[in-house]
This record gives sequence, C-alpha cells and structure tokens, in this order.
Amino acid sequence: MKVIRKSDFDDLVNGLIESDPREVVGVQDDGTKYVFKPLERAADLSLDYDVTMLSPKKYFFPQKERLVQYRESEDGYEMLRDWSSEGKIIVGVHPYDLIAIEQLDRIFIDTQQDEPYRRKRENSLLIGVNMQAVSEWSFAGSMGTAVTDSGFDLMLTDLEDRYAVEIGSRKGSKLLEESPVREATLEEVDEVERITDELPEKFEKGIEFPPEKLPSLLDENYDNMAVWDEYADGCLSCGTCNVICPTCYCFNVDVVDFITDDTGGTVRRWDGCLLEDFAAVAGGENFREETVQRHRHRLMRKGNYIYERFGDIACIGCGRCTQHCVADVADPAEIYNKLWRSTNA
Amino acid sequence: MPSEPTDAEPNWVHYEPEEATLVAKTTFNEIDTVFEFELEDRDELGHVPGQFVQVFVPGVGEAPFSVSSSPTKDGPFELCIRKVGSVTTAIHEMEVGDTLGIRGPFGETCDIETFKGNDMLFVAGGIGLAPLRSMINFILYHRDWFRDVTVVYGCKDPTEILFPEEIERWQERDDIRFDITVDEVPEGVEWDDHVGVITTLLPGLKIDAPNTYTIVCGPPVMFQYVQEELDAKEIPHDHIYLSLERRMHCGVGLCGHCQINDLYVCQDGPVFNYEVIKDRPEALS
Amino acid sequence: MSKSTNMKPRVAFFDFTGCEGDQLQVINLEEKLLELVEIVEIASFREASSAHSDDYDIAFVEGSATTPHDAERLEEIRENATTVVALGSCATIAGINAIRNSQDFEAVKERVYGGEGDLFESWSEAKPIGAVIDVDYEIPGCPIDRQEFLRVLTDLVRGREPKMVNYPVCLECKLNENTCAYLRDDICLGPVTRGGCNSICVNGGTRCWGCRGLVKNPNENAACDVLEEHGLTTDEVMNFYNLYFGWQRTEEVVQ
Amino acid sequence: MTDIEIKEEYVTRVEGHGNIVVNAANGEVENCEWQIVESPRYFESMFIGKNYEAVPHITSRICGICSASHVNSSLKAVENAIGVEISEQDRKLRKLSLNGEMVQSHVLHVGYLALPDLVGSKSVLPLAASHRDEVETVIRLHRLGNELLETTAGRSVHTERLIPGGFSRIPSERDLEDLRGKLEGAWDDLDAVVEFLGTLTDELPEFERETEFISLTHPDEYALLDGVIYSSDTGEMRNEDYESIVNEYIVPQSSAKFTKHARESYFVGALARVNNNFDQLSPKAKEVAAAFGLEPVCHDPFMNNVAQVVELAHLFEYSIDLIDELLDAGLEPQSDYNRPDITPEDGRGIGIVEAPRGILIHDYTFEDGTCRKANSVIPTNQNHANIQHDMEAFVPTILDEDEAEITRKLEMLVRAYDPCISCSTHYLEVEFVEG
Ligand SMILES: Cc1cc2nc3c(=O)[nH]c(=O)nc-3n(C[C@H](O)[C@H](O)[C@H](O)COP(=O)(O)OP(=O)(O)OC[C@H]3O[C@@H](n4cnc5c(N)ncnc54)[C@H](O)[C@@H]3O)c2cc1C
Ligand code: SF4
Ligand code: SF4
Ligand code: SF4
Repeated sequence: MKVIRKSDFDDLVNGLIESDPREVVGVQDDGTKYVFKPLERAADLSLDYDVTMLSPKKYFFPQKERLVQYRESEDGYEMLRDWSSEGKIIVGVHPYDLIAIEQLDRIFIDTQQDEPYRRKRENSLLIGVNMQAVSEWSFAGSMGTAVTDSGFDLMLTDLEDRYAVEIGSRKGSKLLEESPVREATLEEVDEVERITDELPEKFEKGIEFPPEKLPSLLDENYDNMAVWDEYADGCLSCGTCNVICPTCYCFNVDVVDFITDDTGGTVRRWDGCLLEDFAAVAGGENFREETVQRHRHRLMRKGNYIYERFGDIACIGCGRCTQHCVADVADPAEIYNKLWRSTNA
Repeated sequence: MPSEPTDAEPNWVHYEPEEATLVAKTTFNEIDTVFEFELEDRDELGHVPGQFVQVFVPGVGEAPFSVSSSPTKDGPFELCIRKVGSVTTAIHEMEVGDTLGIRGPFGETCDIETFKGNDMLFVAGGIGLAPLRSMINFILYHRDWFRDVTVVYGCKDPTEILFPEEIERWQERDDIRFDITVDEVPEGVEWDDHVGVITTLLPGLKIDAPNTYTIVCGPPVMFQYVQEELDAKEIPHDHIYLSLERRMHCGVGLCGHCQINDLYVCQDGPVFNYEVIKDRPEALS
Repeated sequence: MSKSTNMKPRVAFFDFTGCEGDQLQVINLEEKLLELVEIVEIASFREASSAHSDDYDIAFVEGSATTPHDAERLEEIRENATTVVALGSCATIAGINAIRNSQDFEAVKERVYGGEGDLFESWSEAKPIGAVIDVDYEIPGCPIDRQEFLRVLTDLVRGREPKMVNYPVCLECKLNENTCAYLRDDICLGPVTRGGCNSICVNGGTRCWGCRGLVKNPNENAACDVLEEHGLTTDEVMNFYNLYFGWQRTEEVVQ
Repeated sequence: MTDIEIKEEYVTRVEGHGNIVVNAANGEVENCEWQIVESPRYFESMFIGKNYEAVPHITSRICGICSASHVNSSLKAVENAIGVEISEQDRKLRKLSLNGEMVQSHVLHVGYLALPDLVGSKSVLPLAASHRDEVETVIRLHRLGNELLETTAGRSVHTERLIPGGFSRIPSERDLEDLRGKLEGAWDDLDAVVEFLGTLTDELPEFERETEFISLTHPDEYALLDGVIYSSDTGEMRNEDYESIVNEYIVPQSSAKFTKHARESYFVGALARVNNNFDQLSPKAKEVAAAFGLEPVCHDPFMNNVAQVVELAHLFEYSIDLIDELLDAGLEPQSDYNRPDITPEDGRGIGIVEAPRGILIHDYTFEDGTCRKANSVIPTNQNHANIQHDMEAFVPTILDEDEAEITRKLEMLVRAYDPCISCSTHYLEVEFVEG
C-alpha cells in the first residue's frame, strides 16, 4: 500500500487533465446532488460524496451510442461500425459501483463479447475511493458490496491530509510513477483496515438475510402476488429504477437519419423493462402487459435471473432506485425483506 | 471518434452487418415471399436448422428472421418473410440486385444428433412453416438417419400456403407423410383437401410416442391446443421442441427484449425444449 | 438497395386556434428548413409564404378546433391530404384552450367580451382536431420539439410508420441527471406525461407542466397520491392536471 | 375606372388570421374594412382560478412569436400583485431575454415576411436560390435572436426559466461570454441587411398619415422592459390608467378588440418607439436610422420595417452592454433549480413591457395566490384601428391601379404593422366586395 499527499494527488489529476488524451471525469457536487461529469480541475472533485445520481456505467455503455453508420452509394449501401473506443479516466468510484462494473464486464466482455463496451472499458482507468459518507438509501453493507479488493486500477482511502492508495493493476501503478508516493506505514495500513472493516456497519438499511439466499427466495416467491401487487399498484412504469441502476443494461436500437442526408445510422439507447412496451412484439402481443409482471421481472432479474446466468446478484445495494423512485415503490431491500418475512414468518 | 473498421476480432460482436445481395424472390401471396440472399464476403451462411439472422435494412431497421433454407442447400440462403410492419415491408419492396445487411446466424436450436433413429413429427402453423422448412429439408437430405417423418401443416386458407411447389414434391414422396389443412375456404377458391384447425389432424396420426421427436412452430395460441393433443399421444415433454418469437434488438443476449423469465430467446432459443420452458410462466402467454 | 424514386412529397401547414408557436418552431429550424425544402415541396405555409395550393400530401395542422367554420376547413383538409398530422398540444389534446372547457361558457364570454360575447362564433368547448376529423399521426408538445418534427417528417417521407414515444417524461429526466422536483419540494407532472421533449422544462430548473399530454396508460391514482403526499389538496391536483390534461381526462379517461 | 372587389381571406405572412375587404365603384370607395377573423381564445378566462406560478405559463401561450414578452409582462403583473421583488441581476437577464425575442421577431418580420414583397417573391424560400447570401445572413441573425433567448430563458418558444421571483436557472458566465462573442460577430450581418434593404426602400409605397404614437418611455434608457406610457400627442401618463388610455371597444368585424386614445386611432410598435424615444437609441442605431433617412416624427407606416432594423442595431449594442454589466459585477450564483420562497400577498398588479409590436399590458388580481380577475391588452389590438384608418386613407390614392396591385399594396400595408393576430386573438384576408 502506498500513500500520497492530497495536494500531490490533485497535482496528479491536474496533470492527467492537462496531458492525457483521455477525458478525465470525476464526482462533483452540482449543488443539489453528486454526479460524475467532466473534470476541469482536481479542486472540483467531491470525493467525500455519498452516492452519485447515475453510475459510471454511462462511460462504457453510453445512454445513446451510435453503432452502425450507413451511406447510400451507386451500388447499394456502405455500412460501417460507428461506435467510439474512447476510454475515460474516472476518478472517485465507490466499491459498490466497481463491483457493478465488474458484473457488467463479465456480461459484456467475458460472456457476450460486446466490442463497443470492451473497447471503451479497456481504454479506461478507474480510480476508486472508499466511502466516507453513506447514502441513507443504500444497503450495500448487507449486500457485501461496501468494500472491494478488485475492479480498480487505484483505490483511495481518505486519511485526512493523505490518501492511502492501493494499486489494483499495472496501469494503476504506472499512473503513480511520476508522483511523490511513499510506502504506507504499519499504522496507516491498520487505519485503512479499520476504516474498511467498519464500513459495512455504517449502513442503516439492509436486507435481513444473507444475499446468497436471494435467488432461492425469489424462486419460491414468484407467485407471491400479495407482495408484488402491493408495490406494483403504486408503480408509474416510468423506468427510473432501470436507467438509474448501475447493473441494468437493457437497450433499444433505433435507426436515425435526417431527411436530406443519404447517410444514417443505428443508435442503441438505454431501455427499461418497466416501460409498458418493452416486451411488446409486432402484431400487438405484449408478453409483460401488466405493471406487476414488469415490476416482478425487474426484481427477479436483479436477484435471480442474472445470478442463474452469470453467477452475480445483480443488485449491489446502492439505493439509487429507492432514492429516485417518485412513487417510492422500487426499494429492493424493502421488497426482498417483505418476501423473506412472508416466507419465513 | 469511430473506431477503425479493420481491427475487429471476428468473435466479438461489433454490430456492423455484412452486406448481402438479393438474388431471387418468389412470391406466394400478397404477404408472404421467400427471398434468396448471397453474402458479399463468404460463400455460406454456416447456420444450423432453427437458427436465425438479424436483417438490417438501412433507413428502416433491423428484425430477426429464421433461415428457411437447409444448410445442405448450396449457394444463397433463404428467408421466408411475412409482411407485417416497416422492416418486413421494406424487404418486400426490394428488387433483385438490391442489398441489405445481415448479422448472424444466431441462436440455439435442437441437436439433430439426438433425433437419429427416431420418428420425426413437425407441426407448423402459418408462417411457422418458414423456420421448420430448414429442418425438414435437412432431415430429408439425411433421410436414412431417421425412421418415419411426418409433417402437419395448417393455414388460414389455401391462398396462404407457403412453398406450394415444394409441398407438392413432399407429398409425392413416399418416405414422408405430409398432411395439410386450412381453417376455411373462401368463396371461389378450389380446395379438395382437409378443412379444419390444425389440431383436427393430430388425433388421426399413429404415433410411437417414446420414439418420436416433435418440433412445433406457429402462433402462440396454437401451441396450447397442439400441446393438448401431443399430451393425449403421451409424447414425452423432453421430446417436444418449440420455436418461439420475441422482439429482439441485438440477437446476442444483451438487449433484454426477448427475455422469458431467465431465458433469452436469442440465445437459449429460438428453438426450446418443451421440458425447459413449460414451467416458465412467460413463455407461452 | 436503390433509393426509391419518390416524387417530392407536398407538405402544407394549417393553423387553427393556437399561438402558431409550432410553425415558428419549424421556421426555427433555420438552415435545416432550407435543406428541407429541397426534399419536400411546401404547398401552403401561411405564416411564412403567400404561395398556396390545395394539392398536398401531408397536412400539418396546428391549433384547436373551436368553431363550426374550423370544422368545415378541417373536413376540406382531410379530403385533400393523404396524411394529416396534428402539430402541438392545442391540436393533439386541445392544450391550454381546454382550460375553459370546464368553465361556464356564458361566464367565459362575459369575462372577455362583456355583454357582446355572442358577436363571435365559438363552441363552448375547444377540441383537438382529432375530435373533428381522423388524424393519422400526432406530434405533441407546447411547443413541439424541432427534432421530433424532423423525425416524423423523415419517417413519413421515407415511408416508415412514425412512432410516438410512450414513456413518461421522468425517464428522460433521470437520463438528464436532473434533481427530481419531488426531492426539492416542488411538484411535477413528469410521471404521467408523455415523454419525447427530453424533459426540457426540468432541465431548465423547473417542473413538467404536462404539455405533451398523458402517456397511454398513466397510473393516475399513483401520481395523484404522490402529489397529495407533497401537500396538494385534491382540488389543487385537479387544477394542475387541468392545465393540459382537461380534454384527455374528460373525453378519454372518464368515458 | 374599373370597379373593384377585393376580399383577401387570411392575409399570408402575418401571424394570425385577418381579412382585407375593399369595394369601390366608379372610383368611389364604398367599403374598406380590416377584419379580424381569428377564433376567440378567451384567455382572460383561462387565468381564473390558476395560481401565480401557472399564470405566466399560460400567458406565454397567447403568442408563439412574442411569448417571452408575454411572460415578462405577465411576471411583472404577477410580482406587482403578490408583492415580490426581483434582483438587479434578474432584471438585466430578463432584459436580455426580451432583447433576444425582439431580435428574433424583428428579423422574422423584416427578413421572412416583409422582404419577399420587396423583391417580388411569395416567400423567403425561393429566395434561398436567388438570394442565397442574403437569406443565410437573415437566418444567422434570426438564430442569434433565438440564442439570446435560449441562453437566458431556456427555450425560444415558450420560455421555461422565467418564473415569479426571478429565474429557475441562470446562464453561466461562460454562456454569457459566448453570447457576447456572437453578438460582436453579428455586425457584418447587420450591415449587410442594412445595405440590402437600402437598395429596396424604393419599392415601399409612398404614403403618410398623421397619427398618434404610443410607447413606453424611461428617463434613463430606451424603454423596453420598464417605463411609463407616453403619447406623442399627450406626453407621459400613468400606467395604472392604462384602461382609460387604450379605451378598448368592440367592433363587429373583429374578434379582437380595437382601441383609441387622443384621436380616432394610434400606432404602437417599433416606429412609435423610435419616434418617441429617438434620442435614447444607441449610436449604431442612430447611424442606421440616418442611412435610411429615418428621423422623428415619421408618419409613414411603411417605415416601421426600417424602424425595426434600427432597433436591431440598438438591441445588439444594448445586449452587449447588459452582458458587460453582468460580467463586470460577477454573476451571483444561485441553485440550478431555483424556486424563490414566496408568500403571496393579495392585490392587483399591472405589468407593461414593449413587445416587438408595441406596448403589452397584463393586469391581474390575486387572492390567496390564485388569480381572480385578468385583463390583457395586446399590441396588435391597439394597431387594428390605425390599420383601418390607414387603409381608408391609402385606398383612394391607389384606386387607379389594378386589383392585384391594390391587393398587394394593402397586404404590404398590413404587413408593415407586423400584426400578430393570434395574440390579438388570429388572420389576414383582403375582401373586395361587389360594388
Ligand atoms: C427468432 C425469430 C425468428 C423469426 N422468423 C421469422 C420468419 O422466418 N419469417 C417472418 O416473417 N417473421 C419471422 N419472425 C418475426 C419477425 O421478426 C417480425 O415479423 C418482424 O420483426 C416485424 O418487423 P417489422 O419492422 O416489419 O414490424 P413492425 O410492426 O414495424 O415492428 C415494429 C417494431 O417492433 C419491433 N419488433 C416487433 N416485433 C419484433 C420481433 N419479433 N423482433 C424484433 N423486433 C420486433 C421492431 O423494433 C420493429 O421495428 C421471427 C422472429 C423471431 C424472434
Ligand atoms: S436495484 Fe436499486 S439498489 Fe440495486 S443496484 Fe440497482 S439501483 Fe442500486
Ligand atoms: S422532476 Fe418530474 S419528470 Fe423529473 S423525475 Fe421528477 S417527477 Fe419525473
Ligand atoms: S417537460 Fe413537460 S411541460 Fe415541459 S416540454 Fe416536456 S412535457 Fe411539456
């Protein structure tokens, strides 16, 4: 473990902003909340944040992304890929978001081999930071996602005037080469350990059972309509809980062109399984027509379907969906606890 | 900055379609046409029966279609397409020599190895014959690998019959039984074969249930009734396969639109073993 | 594939009771408008041109229908055009014109023209044009979104079916990383309003007023609960709803 | 002399619906009418029962072209009624929004609606081929107006950021700097318009009729957002007395109300402002005025277009000054979702601003934050009577021309006023009735 003075870390970031060809983005306070956005100077960082609105997923899997461009020519169409490979330097990612990115990596890179995602991901650099504040909606402690020892290139822990820095990759260690860092003292190592050990306990919310039990709990409760209906009745089908979630990745592909151009392209954009038309097919059939079907699908997917397929519980407990659901019916912890109690009462 | 088109690794999904040229089209009726496509950069599509391709029409969109020709057929591959919306209409409007984009083949289908030495029963409703035709022709090509082969095909009316000439050839063969029915016969149309819904054909079939494999494709409502008949015949559920249809935006197991509970039609299907999907509540309704 | 050899489609704009802000949005396309007229022929666009012809394929109609004379003109447009597109909130959902529909018409006339309100012909209700003639497509918004207009026109010219967004404004609002009105002690109709505007009003620091009308199947009960939890009385909720939803709620939902 | 029957329904290239009806026999005018056939919109009634936040939102929808003027005047009325003050910074930003709209509207009028008459075209679209450079210049200037409006008010049609008590969100200093750069860069375009228009003023018909000019006036500045009502006949008046100044009355041929003050009719809009407040125009604006020989008091309504171009120059300079003042003082930061804490008082408030087409008045009475009574007086309404009297004076002077030419000239006369009929209620049509 290394240690860097905060002012030196700022210099490091400012240096990257100045000289790295990649865009440097980081967590900033926009007055009413925290967001990841392009960084103009290190001083704008707010690394003591609780949670950002959207997760850094948006940098590898953008909200809107050109996939293919076509151009009409004499003898037909020319079709070219049109997605960007550009990576970002992302400063200030919390452990639960790093875990979410690792999950997406397993899906987009290791399994489904999505090249647009992989290129952006591999060209990026993740500088994580251990939580100093805990969001009141988060239940990461109980999901085992409050701390992590992987998924980052560098991981910072705030030690007042210094950061303890854990190096997670060669890219990470190279980044530090030019900076005045030193080895951490034993006390500093202990201090980081104490902080990370205590972190999971800081959450007021949590699921009341071990997360490993979630897949079978959901299997058993697929038909527990009393609970599903209770939440679906208030659901606005607005898709907020989908797009706000760091592990959701459903998308739609649209053709976009302009009337006077002979070129056009396809764009993939974030979609949400809570939206009414998500499972509708040509001819009018809708395979999840009722709000309750869609609402249940989301929670099944988070706690069961993705687990069955890729081995991950796809809710990392960030609490974003709880915080941003206008109708206040999206909280996975609350719903999972209710299912747990109704089964184990 | 768009990435360089040259450095793609072949196994990675990069969403850029391959160019394919329409080399022939045969129209069956106002809404159904079979199209033959040739790929620009390779000779063969390299599919197995039951797989599908994503067809991209620039300026219109992308849609999945099962490959209707058997891999045993040389040269261009065939898609039989019903005109129902924007993409399908745009394809119908294409002329020989026009090009479009193809991605694929995609999808998991049944393992024909396990069928060897058994009876085969195909049940096709309407446009459902299009995907089954690939498998039927494959099996007819390797006819001696199998025992009895039966095809049951139901259509709304005689004008909607797909591949009429091919059906005639099938009917002339004595190593395959081919039964056909129509729901109704409009006035002025000549028809001297069976009339009635498809399930009326099934009870009459002699079936050696433990040694029969069945593949069904048709509209969702049909499955339910066909399944009742297959149950009556006591065909084991793991001997029954269904080809399902959902909305798809990627074809590679990502976009989420084709999800049936935990399954993805584009990856775990489109051809599913009935044993696998019968407990998935979202599969058949 | 070869480009289909279309004739230049002929497009006409018409205005009824409204503010003509939607046609202004078309003029606000600036250079794009010049490009556009190379692809389509403008048969009629009174706000910008004296040229006029009754020979057109696509009619864009702005404004609500409020008089028998409007109905006659609309019938004529329907007869001439192959495709009729309602442009803007007044044409699609009667817009703010429908506010007065819930008021006593005699009182309405009295307030504006004193004792002489009967000099001018008007129905007691303002109607969306779809209540008078068949409408093929709708571009909602007060005003319309320029990009959406271009998308629909492009679809029509290229023979594609224009599709209306069917998700609430909230979705776009979250994608824009706005701080939700409900998290800052304000109120908002985003949860039930049809998206497609890119949540422009919330992006500007305010709230959604509902100008694009209700989504297809709004969960109105849930949305009312939310508003009431944030301190509105039922009357206030209805008053807020009736800014733009007046026509839809009386004609479509209740019936 | 031939008999004349003109019935021009729905005069084009104006905002809203109006008809021109003229008939003459044996050289005698028998009937000559300016008719407003816009369907009534009943706005005053829509406000009733709405709260003070919704009222400006509704007001905006009176007119798409001058929505920001409506909102600004509505906000002044609301704020006066419920007892809310805005900061100096907000006042300057509101002035910028009003300037943006006036630029947009004037360019639209001069470049898109009036210009085609001068070059003998039916619209600006064919000019894209014949006068490409000029059209592109016009488009650039039009967009600049919209950008001014978008930067300050969020959207060019129906602003979203102007709210009671100030702004929901304000532009950043960088936004203002960008805008300043664009304004500085627009002088060439404006010069080009002045030059081009200079070659065309001969096309304007010759006509003068003495009339009364009414506008706002302000001791320190060329009055737009703030000021008191001023008449070229009677001098300064009190804004509270607006009802007795405008004297609205109803005429059968019009669903819009007509107005009169010291004489049978009066004129509001660019020409009235330039006539009444000429000295306060910016230096550049005065240069433009001199180039066209426009000096007060000008009684030629066709010169209203020229007055608008003069104002464009003023608006650019004035906007640059405002931005400089804002940047010099440094922008006072505020929340991105500002919603001033307001405890509404009961009362009546009047808000008057100069819209592109003249003085625009909103007058509301609020109780418990809810609007109980509303009245609006729209600039175009105030011009209808003047248009009618101009027509009556103008037609006899052109009766020897053929019907088509008479119609064209009458339409030009109407267009010179840049009427915004959907505000006044909506249409333009010339009707030649049998004589
Ligand atoms: C595995 C598979 C195999 C198929 N095989 C055949 C076949 O052999 N022959 C045949 O005629 N049809 C087949 N279909 C159905 C065919 O994909 C649809 O008819 C087609 O997508 C309709 O597209 P459209 O644009 O013409 O219709 P539209 O009604 O215009 O479609 C509207 C939009 O909905 C979406 N959409 C609707 N349904 C689907 C869908 N099923 N898949 C993807 N997107 C959809 C698309 O985004 C489309 O743009 C198959 C479907 C699947 C999933
Ligand atoms: S489901 Fe909710 S709490 Fe779980 S990861 Fe997604 S947004 Fe966070
Ligand atoms: S501000 Fe309005 S539109 Fe945005 S999320 Fe909240 S309720 Fe939805
Ligand atoms: S946010 Fe609401 S009020 Fe604003 S444009 Fe969109 S739908 Fe209309």
